[in-house]
Amino acid sequence: MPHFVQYVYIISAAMFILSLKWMNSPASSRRGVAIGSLGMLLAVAGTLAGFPELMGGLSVHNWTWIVTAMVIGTVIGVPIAYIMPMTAVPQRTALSHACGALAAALVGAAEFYQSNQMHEPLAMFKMIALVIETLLGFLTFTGSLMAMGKLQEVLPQRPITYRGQNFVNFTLFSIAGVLAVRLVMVPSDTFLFPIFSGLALLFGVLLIIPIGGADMPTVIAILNSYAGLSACAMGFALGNNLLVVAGALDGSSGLILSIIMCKAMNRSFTNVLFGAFGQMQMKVGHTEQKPVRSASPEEAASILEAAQSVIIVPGYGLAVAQAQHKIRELYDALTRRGVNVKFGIHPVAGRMPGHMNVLLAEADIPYDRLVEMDEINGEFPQCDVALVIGANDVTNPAARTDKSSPIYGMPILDVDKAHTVMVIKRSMNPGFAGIDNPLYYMDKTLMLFGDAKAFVSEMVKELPVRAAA
Amino acid sequence: MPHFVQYVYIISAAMFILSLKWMNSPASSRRGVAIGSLGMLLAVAGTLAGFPELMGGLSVHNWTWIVTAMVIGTVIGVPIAYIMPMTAVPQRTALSHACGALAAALVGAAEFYQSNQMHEPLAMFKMIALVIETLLGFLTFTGSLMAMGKLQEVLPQRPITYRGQNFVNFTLFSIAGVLAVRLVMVPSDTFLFPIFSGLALLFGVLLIIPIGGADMPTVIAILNSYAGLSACAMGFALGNNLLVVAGALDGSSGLILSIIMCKAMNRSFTNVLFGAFGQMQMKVGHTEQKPVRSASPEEAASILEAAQSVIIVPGYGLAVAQAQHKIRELYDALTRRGVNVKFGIHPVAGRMPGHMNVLLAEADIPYDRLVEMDEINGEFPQCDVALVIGANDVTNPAARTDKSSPIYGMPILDVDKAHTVMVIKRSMNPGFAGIDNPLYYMDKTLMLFGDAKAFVSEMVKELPVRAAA
Amino acid sequence: MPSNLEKALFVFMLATFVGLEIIRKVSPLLHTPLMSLTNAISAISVVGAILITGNERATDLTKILGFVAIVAVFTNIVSGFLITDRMVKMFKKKPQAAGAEVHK
Amino acid sequence: MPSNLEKALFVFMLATFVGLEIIRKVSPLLHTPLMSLTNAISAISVVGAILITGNERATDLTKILGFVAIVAVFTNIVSGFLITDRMVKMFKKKPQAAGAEVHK
Ligand SMILES: NC(=O)c1ccc[n+]([C@@H]2O[C@H](COP(=O)([O-])OP(=O)(O)OC[C@H]3O[C@@H](n4cnc5c(N)ncnc54)[C@H](OP(=O)(O)O)[C@@H]3O)[C@@H](O)[C@H]2O)c1
Ligand SMILES: NC(=O)c1ccc[n+]([C@@H]2O[C@H](COP(=O)([O-])OP(=O)(O)OC[C@H]3O[C@@H](n4cnc5c(N)ncnc54)[C@H](OP(=O)(O)O)[C@@H]3O)[C@@H](O)[C@H]2O)c1
Repeated sequence: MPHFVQYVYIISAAMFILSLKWMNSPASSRRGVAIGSLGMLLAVAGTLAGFPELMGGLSVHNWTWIVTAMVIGTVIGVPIAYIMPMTAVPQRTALSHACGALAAALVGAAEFYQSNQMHEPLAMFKMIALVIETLLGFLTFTGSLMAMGKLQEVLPQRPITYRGQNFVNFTLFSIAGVLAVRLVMVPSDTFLFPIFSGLALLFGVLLIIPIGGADMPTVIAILNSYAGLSACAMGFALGNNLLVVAGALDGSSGLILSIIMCKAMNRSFTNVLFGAFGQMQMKVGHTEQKPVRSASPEEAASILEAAQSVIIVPGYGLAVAQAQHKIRELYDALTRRGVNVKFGIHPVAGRMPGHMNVLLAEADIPYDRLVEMDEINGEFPQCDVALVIGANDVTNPAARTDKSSPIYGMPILDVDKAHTVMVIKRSMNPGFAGIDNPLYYMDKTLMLFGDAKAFVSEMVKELPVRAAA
Repeated sequence: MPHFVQYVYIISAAMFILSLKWMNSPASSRRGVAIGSLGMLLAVAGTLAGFPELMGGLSVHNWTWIVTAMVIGTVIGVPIAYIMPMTAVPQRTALSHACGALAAALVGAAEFYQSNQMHEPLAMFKMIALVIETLLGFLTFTGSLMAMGKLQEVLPQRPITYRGQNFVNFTLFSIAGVLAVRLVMVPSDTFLFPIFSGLALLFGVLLIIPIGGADMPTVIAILNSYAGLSACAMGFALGNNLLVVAGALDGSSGLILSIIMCKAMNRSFTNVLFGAFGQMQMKVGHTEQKPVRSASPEEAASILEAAQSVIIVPGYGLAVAQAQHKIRELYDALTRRGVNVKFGIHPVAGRMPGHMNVLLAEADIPYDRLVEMDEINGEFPQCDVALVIGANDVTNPAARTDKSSPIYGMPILDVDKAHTVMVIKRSMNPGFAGIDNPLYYMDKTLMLFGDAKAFVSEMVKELPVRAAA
Repeated sequence: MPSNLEKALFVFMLATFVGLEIIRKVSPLLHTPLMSLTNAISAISVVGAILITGNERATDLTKILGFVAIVAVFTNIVSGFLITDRMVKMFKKKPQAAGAEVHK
Repeated sequence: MPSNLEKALFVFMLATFVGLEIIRKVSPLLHTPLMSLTNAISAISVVGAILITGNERATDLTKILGFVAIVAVFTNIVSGFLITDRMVKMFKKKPQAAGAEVHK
């Protein structure tokens, strides 16, 4: 009998790899998504059709359960995909990690109980895989929910720390470890399993509590890795290579994204996870009032109009204000006047890697205008106006010069090298890192106070469409 | 019982991958070679130590045979590695493909006979793998020997074609195919095996005969792929993943190198393999004598001395003349005088990908002076002197302009855009493609007739070391 | 012959290499859609959920756990691929005037 | 459970992806040493040669074929790694005057 499912799985795995490979450029990315979903379709159809082969001759039972679950999943999934605004992408990502991890954990639990009830012996290797799968799954489930809550601001953003926190965490972790070993040795001790699962769930919460809300993006990438690894562990337990491959791809993606973020913030993993660095400590210090120059939308618009080249630097404030469509109008108005407009994108601008790109692309700004930090930094000295919209930390020159600054060493966008700098923000309040920005007190800097969306639309009004030639 | 050999194999495979990965820059390449050899050592030691585990409890026999063979291999291998001059690298590569492929084929044959003599049934899947292994192995063996003969010029360089060649090849191929199918169906027909092997050996010869000597580098890369695939097939037959991985790495490397070469020559695979394009057809045509300007070593040296920037373009003639050390002296003399000297390296200059780089590196020229085609082409218009040493086709402007030229469309080094062009070669004879080079008749071109090594050393004599400040 | 664990480890090692190489080359423009795409792909654990739920001898507990798992993971599949497509569709080289026809 | 063929195909598929990704990134400076390095690595078929020669029940024919195979492939291993090392050793960023001491 030819094992047709296995060939389907090989093809699916290759499709998943191609799918990610084609994300290397926007031009091929739609193809990437298409082949990824085709791979998924094949895998699901192949599993259903090849069930007898996979299960040693048994045919699929409980069709109703399976099909109903699929229908419900679809009914939930479609609206999420279409209704979710682009600014809520970080939350959605956290939510879907939670779903994926929960599924992995539940499958692990189901396998564990099923084998025990059928009195099938659980090989040690399989039991190790099951324990890892359940641990990572449950932990990632609650961890991701916490991260989502912090991002959505239903949970307090600030890091919660208390005396003895490390001791509590360590004790719980040791207990979970002992239970895990015992379960691997004596899988028939089923009563231990709920305790173990409960500890894993609790652990997810405890791990996230001491991390500040603004560090959630890095946490999400790390949880992404965990979710991938738990799918991988399921692959080990079931002897299914397709799951191993997909899990490893997911795991390495989360790892690389979190490394990129940490590098771009000049911080280490440990610092993110245990640093509890954030809003609180910094807000002292620079409270003396230094003079700044500010300007009105009319003045700002006329400066922009007179410029030959403008680099717009967007930041988290753009997402908060949902200003991307207004910025598109500004871009159009300036381009029509022959101004060369580019966007300088910092790797951690916003609250997620690639956040700014998605928002600006949503507003139909051509992606070849979105220039990465390393490339654009050489252009600031020749640039007439750098227009900073809702960005703060990623433009802070203290990162280059001030060794005592908490962001010292973080690579930044060199907006301070432009001839004129204009900054749109609502107040003199600091950004995520909670520190003051010397940029604002420079002679060449004009502060444009106001909500990003409102301010930009005022400026656009000053730049009316003139009759095209 | 822990299957320790299997873990050794996993580690070896990872080491092989890292080894190739670290070839991405000269700085890490020595580390790459080191970890690759460590991986090999581990695999060999692991196989010997873990023999009982791999062979279901049997311990290693015939130690004398194995150890003697290893000693002989080492005794042959060491001198080859140290005595072989760098200019003979293409031949050595061909020879080692021959060795590797022969080994794969012999192991395949041995397995086939062994199983038959022991009356062990050969599973169809295993038999298919064995047939592919032997076919590719024997074919690559004779093919690589032929390629080596052509490179070493012991065999005629020109393509040998005869009427009905395709028919003969096709018939032989069909017979081999039928035998292969029969062997897979009825492995006990041992008398067919020698016939099948003989056909494979013959086939390697017949495939290479119609290909010109100068196309051998591409052929070698393709044979590299085949050798890899035959090691892969051995991995399938033995159920050994390490062999599958190493073979796949080798196979993809050969594939990519041959694609790079074909692209850089603007030719297709089919054209290389069946084109029989080469010296013969072209040599007609441009026989009328057009005037060229030539110069003496003294004149050339004074022009170089007066230049601010010089780009040296080396080609196959450098390898023939072994002029790399003299070129190093020229480089030193000019650099000392403040001339900015770079090297423009065409991807298929010479007779092997990367050929020029190895030769120039041998002469201790720093590798950051060796610039790839795409990068250097922008610099020719600002360059005072382009000095072409033993290169021809890769500088032929007809590839850009003359649609009727056989090399039309091949990307070239734009030496004709430099202010002055000087070309060192022995005569007005054409290069590998057998066509005339309009570059030589341009007003700004000076021909420097002579052997590359002799001519360059004359020039160096004109540039004596002056007392340094 | 290597055991299942060893074979899976081999596959894991290779897949991790593939993942690291490929993800490193993903355009930074697309890091946000990349996250939702890998998320959708790792919902391949639906295979495990189907196998456990569809088993003839599945206990009620197994069926319930499997049911929830399939719902959760199918939500991810559907919303993950759709939202990724929605995102990457937005990346355009030349902006098109809304509603204008495209001529070449 | 997948058969050996299917498992080997899976590994082959992954290894080919790894190979294509990694080789494409090899510096063009090093294409010549790359060829000799991959050649040395594919001499891993020595494993097969050892297994067949060292078998207790190996016939004389097997022993002879295996012997020749080991000689051939060991030549490749030894000369391949050594010559590659000889080549890559030559690639230096800063030239050193022969015989001169290096000061910093
Ligand atoms: N992207 C990632 O993956 C990631 C991950 C983890 C951490 N981070 C961190 O997040 C920070 C991102 O830097 P960033 O420069 O983009 O943002 P930021 O430093 O957090 O600053 C955002 C600024 O936008 C302004 N703002 C907020 N709402 C606004 C509105 N409606 N209109 C106008 N302005 C508004 C705020 O000033 P006002 O309150 O005065 O308006 C604030 O100073 C970095 O420190 C980075 O390390 C990013
Ligand atoms: N590198 C690869 O991987 C590869 C693979 C396949 C094919 N090829 C082909 O090989 C060619 C390489 O181009 P190329 O420009 O390097 O070489 P070429 O076009 O073959 O020209 C070499 C020139 O060197 C001169 N020469 C030979 N011996 C010399 C000596 N001792 N001193 C001085 N000059 C000498 C010859 O002219 P005289 O006889 O007048 O001296 C000849 O014109 C291309 O056509 C390419 O397609 C390369």
